[in-house]
Order: sequence, then C-alpha cells, then structure tokens
Amino acid sequence: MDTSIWRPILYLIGVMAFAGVNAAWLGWCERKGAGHIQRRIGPKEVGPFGLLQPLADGIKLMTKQLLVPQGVDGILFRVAPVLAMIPAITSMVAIPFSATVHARPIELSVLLIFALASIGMMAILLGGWASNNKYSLISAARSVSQNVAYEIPMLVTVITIVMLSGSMNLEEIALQQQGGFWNWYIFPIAGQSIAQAVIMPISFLIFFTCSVAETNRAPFDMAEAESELVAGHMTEYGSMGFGLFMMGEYLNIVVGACLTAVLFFGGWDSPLPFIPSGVLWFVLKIYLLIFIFIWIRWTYPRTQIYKLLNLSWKILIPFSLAILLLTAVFIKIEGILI
Amino acid sequence: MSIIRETKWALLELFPEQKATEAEAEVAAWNKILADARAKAEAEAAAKAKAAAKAAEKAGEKTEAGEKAPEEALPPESPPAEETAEAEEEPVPEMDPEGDPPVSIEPEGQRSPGILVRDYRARGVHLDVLCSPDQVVETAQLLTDAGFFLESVTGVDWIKEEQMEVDYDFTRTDGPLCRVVVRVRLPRSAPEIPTVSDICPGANWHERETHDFFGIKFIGHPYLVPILLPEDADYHPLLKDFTP
Amino acid sequence: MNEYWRDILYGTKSLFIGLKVTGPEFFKPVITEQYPHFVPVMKERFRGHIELTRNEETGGSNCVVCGMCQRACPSSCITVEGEKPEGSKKKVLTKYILDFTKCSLCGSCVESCNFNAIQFSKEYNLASTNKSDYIFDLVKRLEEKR
Amino acid sequence: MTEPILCTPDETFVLNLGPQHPATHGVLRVKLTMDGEYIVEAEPVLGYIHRMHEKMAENGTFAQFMPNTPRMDYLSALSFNQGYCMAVERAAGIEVPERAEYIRTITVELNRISSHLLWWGAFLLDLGGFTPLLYAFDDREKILDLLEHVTGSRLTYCYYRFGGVYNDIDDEFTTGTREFIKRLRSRMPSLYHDLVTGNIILIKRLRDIGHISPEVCRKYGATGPVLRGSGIEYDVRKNEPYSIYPELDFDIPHYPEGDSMARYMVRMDEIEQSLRIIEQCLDKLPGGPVQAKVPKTLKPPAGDCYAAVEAAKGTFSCRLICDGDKKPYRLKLRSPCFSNLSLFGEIAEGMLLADALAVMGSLDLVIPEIDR
Repeated sequence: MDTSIWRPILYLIGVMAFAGVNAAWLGWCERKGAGHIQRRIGPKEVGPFGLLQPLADGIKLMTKQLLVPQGVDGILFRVAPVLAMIPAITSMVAIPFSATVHARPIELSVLLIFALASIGMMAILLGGWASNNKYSLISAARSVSQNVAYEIPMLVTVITIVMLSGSMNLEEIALQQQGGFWNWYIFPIAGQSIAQAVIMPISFLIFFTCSVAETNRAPFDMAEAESELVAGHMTEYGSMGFGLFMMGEYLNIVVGACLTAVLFFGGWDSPLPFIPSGVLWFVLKIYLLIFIFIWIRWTYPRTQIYKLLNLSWKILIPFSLAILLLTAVFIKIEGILI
Repeated sequence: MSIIRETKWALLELFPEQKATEAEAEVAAWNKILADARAKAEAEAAAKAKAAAKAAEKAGEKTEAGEKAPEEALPPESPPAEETAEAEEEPVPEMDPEGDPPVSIEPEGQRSPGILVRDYRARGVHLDVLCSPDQVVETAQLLTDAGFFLESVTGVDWIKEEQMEVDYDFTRTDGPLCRVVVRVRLPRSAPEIPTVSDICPGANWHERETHDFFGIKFIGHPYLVPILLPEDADYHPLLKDFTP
Repeated sequence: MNEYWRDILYGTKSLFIGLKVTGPEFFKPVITEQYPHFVPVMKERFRGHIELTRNEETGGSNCVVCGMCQRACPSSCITVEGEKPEGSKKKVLTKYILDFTKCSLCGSCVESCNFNAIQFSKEYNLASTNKSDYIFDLVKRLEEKR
Repeated sequence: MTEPILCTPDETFVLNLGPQHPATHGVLRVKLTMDGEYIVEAEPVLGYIHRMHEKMAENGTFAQFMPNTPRMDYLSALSFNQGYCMAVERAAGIEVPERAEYIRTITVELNRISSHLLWWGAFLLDLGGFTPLLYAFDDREKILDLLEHVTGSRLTYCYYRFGGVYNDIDDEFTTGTREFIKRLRSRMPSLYHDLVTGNIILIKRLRDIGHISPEVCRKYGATGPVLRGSGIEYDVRKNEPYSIYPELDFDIPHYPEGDSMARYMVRMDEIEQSLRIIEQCLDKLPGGPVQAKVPKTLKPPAGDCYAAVEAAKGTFSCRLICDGDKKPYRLKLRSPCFSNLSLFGEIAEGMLLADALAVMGSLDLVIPEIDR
C-alpha cells in the first residue's frame, strides 16, 4: 500500500469534490429530469441549460440568515444538518470507483457503509426533534420506524451477496463480477447456478426498493411528505441548514447508487469483455441508477406510513429471507455437486 | 302516489285545521269528480243505449264503477289521499290521485301557518310550509323520516314587517323530485328558534352561518360560534339595517 | 393469502406500467410556453381592461357621456365626465377614468354601451408596484395611441 | 388493519393544519386533535376568505352580481354562473333560446371536465405524486383555450346572461372541441388510468379509506361526487332536469363502496360522461338566437324562487327573494363544498393524518366557494 501523504490528501480532495459536485448538481439533474418527464423544461435561465442554477441557489442559501427559532434545542438543531452530510461523505471512502480509484480499501466496507447510513438517519431524528415543531416531530418518528423497517431486508439481501461472493469487501465483491454482464449479481448466468440467476433480480428489486426507502425518496418520502407534514424535519430550517439537508439527501442517493452498482452491476466492469472496464463505466452506472431514482420519484404517488411498514414487514423481509435461504441451499448443492 | 301529495299529507299532520279543510275540500272535489264521472258515464250510457246492445253493456259497467266510489269517499276522518287513490282507476281530468296536487292559490296579505303547493316551474319548489318556531323540529323530523335531507338553512330579514324568516330547504336523493321549503317567521326583536342540528347534523354549520349573518339564535345548538365571520364578530352583516 | 400474492404481482406490474408511461414522456418535446421569450397572442374575445374605441372619422371617441357604463359597473371603477361645448347638442367626453385596481374584467360596461365607445384591450402584461399606475385615464390613452 | 388506540385527552396534542398548508388548497384551517399520527378530533375552521357575496348581491342590480358568481368556485365558474342565471330567469319568467341552452351545456360540461382534471392533479399532489398534475394541466389548458376563445377569459368566466349567453360560438370552437374530445379520449387510458388509477400505491391509499356511508351523506346534505361515491345515484341533471339535459343521453356514474377510491372513480367516469354530453350537444346544436329579449334593467316580480344546478362539486343552488325592485332582496347561495366539508369532522375521527388528507382531497374542496 502506498503510504505517501499525497494519496490521502488527493483522495480527500477527490472525494470531497465528487461529493460536493454531486450534491449540488443532482438538484439540477432532478429538476431537469422532473421537468422533462412533465413535458416542461426545468431550470434554464441561469447559465446554459440552467447549469448554474445550483450555484445561484447555493449563493442564495448561504447569504440567508441561519434562523434558530425560539424554543428549539440549539445545539442539536445546529448539529442535525451537519450530521446529514458527514456520514454520506464518509461513506464515499469505502466505495471502489474502479480497480485503482479507491480511497481506502477496507475489509468490512459493506458494514461500514451501513453503519454510516444509520447515522444519517439520526440527522432526521435529531433535526425533527430539535425543531420543536409538531410536523417535524411526526416526521422524526416516521423516519425512525421507516429506517428500522427497511434496514432489515436491505441487510438481508446484502448478506445474500456476501454469501455469493464470500467477502464483505466491496472491492472484492466487484472483482468477483468482472468479465461481462453475465457475471453481474443482478443476473448471474455464469458463475452461479441457474436457479440463483432467477432469484437474484428479485433480490435486486428488494434492495433497490429499500435503498429508495433508506434515502427517503418518493414514493417513500415519509419524513418529508410535503403535502402532509409541510417539509417534515426541514420545516424549521432555512438557509444552509436546509441546504445541507438537501445535499445530504442527494449524497445518500449517490451512495445508494454506488452501492447498488457495486453489489449488483459489477462495479466498474464493462458489460462486454472486449470493451475496456474502468471508472467511466462505474460513473455511467451510478448515473443511470440515479436517473431511475428520479424517474421513480416523478412517477408514483407517496405511500402511507403503515402501508410502507406493511410492505417491508410482510413482503420484503419474508422474500429477502427466503432468497437468503435459497441462496444458502444453492451454494450448498453446488458444493455437493462439484 | 305522487311524492308531493304524500309529503303534503304527511306534513299536514302538523296543521290539523288545514288538514281538516283540505280533507273536506278533497272529499268535496272527489265527490264532484265522481259525480261528474258518473254523470258522464250515465250520459254515455244513455247515448250508447240508443246504439247497439254491446255498447249498452259496456255503459252498465261504468255506472257500476261510479256507484262504488261515493261510498268510500264518505268518511272524512281518514286521510282522503289514500282512500281516493284506491277509489278510482278511471282517468280523472281535474284531480289525479296518482299525480301532483294542484297549485295553491296565493293567499292575500299575511300568510297563516300551513302548506302551499307551489308551481315548480315558476318557483323551483313544490311545497311551501310555513310553521311556527316550535313546530320546526317536528317538521324536520317528519321530513327526515320521509327520506328527505336538509340542503340549506338560511335567513331573511323582513325589516318592514319587523320579522325574520328562517328557511329550510329540503330535498331528496331518491325517486321523483320533491323540494320542500319550510319557513318560520320570528319576531325581529328576539329571533330565537330551536335547532334542528340534532336531527340533521348538516344543519349545524348552516345554522351557525345563519347566526353569523342574521343574529338568529338557535336554541340548543351545540356550538353556536361564528363560522364564516371572525370569531370575535358581534355584528350581523345581512341585516338590512347593518352599516359597516 | 391469495390476495397477498395478487397484490404483489399486480403491484409490481402496475409500478412498471407507471414507469412505462412516464418514461417516454421524458423524451417527448416540451409543451410549455416559454412566456417572456415567446409572447402569446391574445384571443379575439380576450377581455383585457377597457379602452376607448377610436372613431375613424373624427379620430376621437364615440362616447356621448351617457354614463351607462358607470352605472353598469358592479365595482364602480369607472368615472365618466363630459361637458357640452357652446352651440353643440352633444356632450363631449373630457375624462374617462378606469380604476383598474377594482375592475374584475366582467365586461358589463362594454355590454351596456350602446354607442360602441369602449372595447376590450389586449393588454395583459400589467404589473406594477405602484397602485396609482392602475388609475387609467382612457382619454389620454386614446390620444397616445393616435 | 391497525386500530387506533385512543389515549386520554392529556396525551393528545393539537395540530393546526392550515390556514397555510400545502394540502388544504387555499386557506382552510383544520384544527386536529392528534394522538400521535391518529386524529382524535377534527374541526374545520372556515371563513379565512369570506367575502360576503350575499351582501354584495343585495347592494347591486341583478346583472351586477353576475361577475361575483364565478369568483366563488373559480374552478367550475360556469356552473355557478348558470345557477344564478337560472334563478333570476325563473324569477323573471325569462325563456332561454334553445341554441343558448345548448351552448350553455357545452361550455358548462367543458368547465366540469376542467374542474375534474384540476381536481385529479391536485388530488395526486396531495398524495405526493407531482407529475399527474402537469399532465392534467396539459389537457386542461386545451379547455381553457377553447373557453377563452368564446368567453374571453380563462378562469372566472362571466359568460351567461339572463336569457342566453354573451357571445355565440363559432366553427373554430366546435372543431376545437371535437379535437379536444378525441385527444382526451386517447390520453385517458394511458396517462390517467395506467399511470394513476391502476397504480398499486394509489389503490392501497384510497381503497377502504375514508368510508362515507349514504346515511352520513344524507345527514350532512353532501351532494355531487361525494354522494355518488356512496352509491346514491343522485345528480341534479337527471333528478331535477334543467336546461336541455332531459334530451341528452348520459349516465350518472356511482360506486357503492363509499371510499376515496369510489369518489375518485366517480369523477374519472364523469369526465367521460361529460365528453359524451358535449359530443351529443355538438351534433344536435340548433341554430337561432343566443339571447332572448330581456329588459336592460330587470325587475322580477316579488316572491321567492329556488334554482339548483349540478356544479362540478355538487348541488349549487340559489334562493332568490325579490321584492319587485331592481336589486335582489336576498340571495342565498348554497355551495356544495360547505356541506361536503361539514361531514369531514365525523369521518376523520380515528384516521391517520396522511389518510385524512387523502380523504380531504377526495372531497374536492374549493375554499372560496365554502367561505363565499
């Protein structure tokens, strides 16, 4: 391992830049995406294609006063937005962008990312609680139950992957899927048994649904729920406090997309072996996934909290457990057969 | 039977005087109709008797039917509407027992409590009931039981007559159309009327609104606070002598 | 239990159908009007605020100061004044004020006019931070138009 | 299903929903006593946009009140226009020419569709789906263009006059309307039903939620799609035929379930029925004048009369009391949403906040019309 001081610094800058740019411009992507799905243009006035819109928004948010309403818990109120950002950025450390572009190879990177994701949920809880607002409080309560419910099936599907790959290192998991799309875990025709190939798409659907729910995106945006809770945990936030929450949300999407790309789409692997693999493939995959996130958000109405919990406890968890069991069986049978 | 006639007779329970006179009038009208019918039948029979024997036979039947009717029309106590409905199957031109009651004549001057049948095409209502304040709950109950629902409650300020009017509009959702308006006149100085909101909960808001606009007190109303006006409003804008 | 499976299958299908509907819309051309860049043309019957009709012969107004519009207006936002010049039978319009802050664009005034003296303008870009900008002197406007 | 566990009053809290809240569509305030996310008691508080239209009516002539009517329910302005016109026509004994009645029916049905389309979009907005609103607006825009072409305004049309309509329609309008019918029919199955009606999330959120029984409807005097969603086949257009409706062939959609989904389906079907009505009217459209001879200053004889129409939200009726003067002595406007909202307090009890908002959306409230 290269122990030069420049490597961490370069990666620090790189990760921060990647996170910052994404956090800002995903807002633009979302607005453009929403616009075109709804047959309108979206932002267009600031800069070419409205590309400078996030900059304008950022300047606006930063020049506003950070208002701390009376009766709130001052420290928690200020800490919450920061807490929304930090875990998301930190998660970037563990993500292998390609075989070479990788901040820090961590043996248990899967675990690390999930641990950090749970802290991200704390931001909503704290922000909602500290705001001293009834809507925020309801939002906080909702987000906790939602995150608890959805972390279980998500982790169970990840365990399936871990069992297939035999590793909890994201880099290792990606490496196992190299060599064309038939090696990817979404549809592993090669490398695994055929039966495995049939159940993995379902596993992917479960994982994807959970990552939509984990990132608090529509149709699972229970915490924000604009038409019910005004803005949920963000109701009392203005200026950059609000900005940080928004950026945190987008970063969570990026992390979710990265994780999905690594776990199910072979990371930086190109779909066909004769095309060289590389970081570009990874970026392409995560943006395609982010587009699906946006596409989903602007297609469906919002679920309701109990329906959402029903979906998790009655459908996703049993199914993910069944898949886990089946995978274990298939692996065992394969072991016996070979 | 026509729903209007049915409702009218149901409501007439509240106005025994009018009921008696109406029943009398009805019976009289019926007797007249039947007499006419009989006379007509007799005339026909007579005319036809001159003709072939077949025709005479037919005329005989008609006379029979005519003779049967007056007996049933005799007792005035029982509701005539029902009895008359059974009485005759022959088409009657002036008063059809299955059809709507005739339009009442507009009374001169101040109207006394009772029911008027209105011309729907001109007024948009079929029955126009004027009752006293203490009858309004009973009326609402009667109409609700008959399948009507309360559409709106409103007031009118008759400043020249020193009176206030409360109008209840009833209609029904099933079957043929029948609109009933129940009016109550109150003294303008102390407009008070019992609430009907426990019979038709929908009246709750309408009564609150009427209280807002006219200051009419609905006695027994569970929550008579301003609904459309500000909560501290102590004025009643729809009074004719209201100046902002 | 049956319902459970049906829900899952039907639900998944309906969600994909939803995506199938919105997906193609993403690639279709936009339908919105880019307002400040493309200014729409108002329909023939568009009811803007009123203006005085120009008489082609005299170049002035058709108005005879009968005051019908003033009376017809539900929100009394029209003030018409005229005077009789010496030796003339007809009144001549001197002042026609439209208080556009009160106008609800109902068109009662135009309808009530028997002399075809007022018509609807096609103006709709009316915005100002000053209330007095909406007190229109229509006589002046007519002259300006000329 | 989860049953609400209601706790003692000191454990509840009061949530002020509105007067400014994304889901109340205007300035309605609902005072909710909540137990966690469950509603213990809901009390709508009205009057934030009260303008005392009824007093305004008493202060002006009959014609001068006309521009006020569209300002009540600005989404189906023409129904209100028609209701008031009918009341005055009835009081003054004015006969409306046949062509004018046809034009009224065409325009009022177009207006009904536009109201339902907007409701559809706004309802989905309440449920958190933003895109359908824009699709609905796309179609609604076509209606607004058509109506602007004949009436001259886009929202608060003041198009009907006592004894007729203000302007005749032209070929451009009729061909445009036919095109619109074709367009909406082609868009309905995919953009409306595939995307939304069949969506499992929507079905799960609406089915068996906000059940309103026919008895509750009758108790509170609810009308329109709310009543029809409870399985009662009541429509003023059929039950109390006015204008040319008796000559037209259309159905009254009604669903017996009484839940939010039933109300949703009623409105979606009504769009289809309105299209049918418009089509028939366009086919039958007779010639002739569009305005009867009516004196400039109307002085109906003393007496009172009542007129009801089916507005997009329910029965709108006017009680007009004249005293022989050129001004109405008293005009009572019975707006449908006022009654439809009054049952909300009863049905919202024990409901989840999210469901209550969905139910409120399914009642299709227009606040200026409630507050008048």
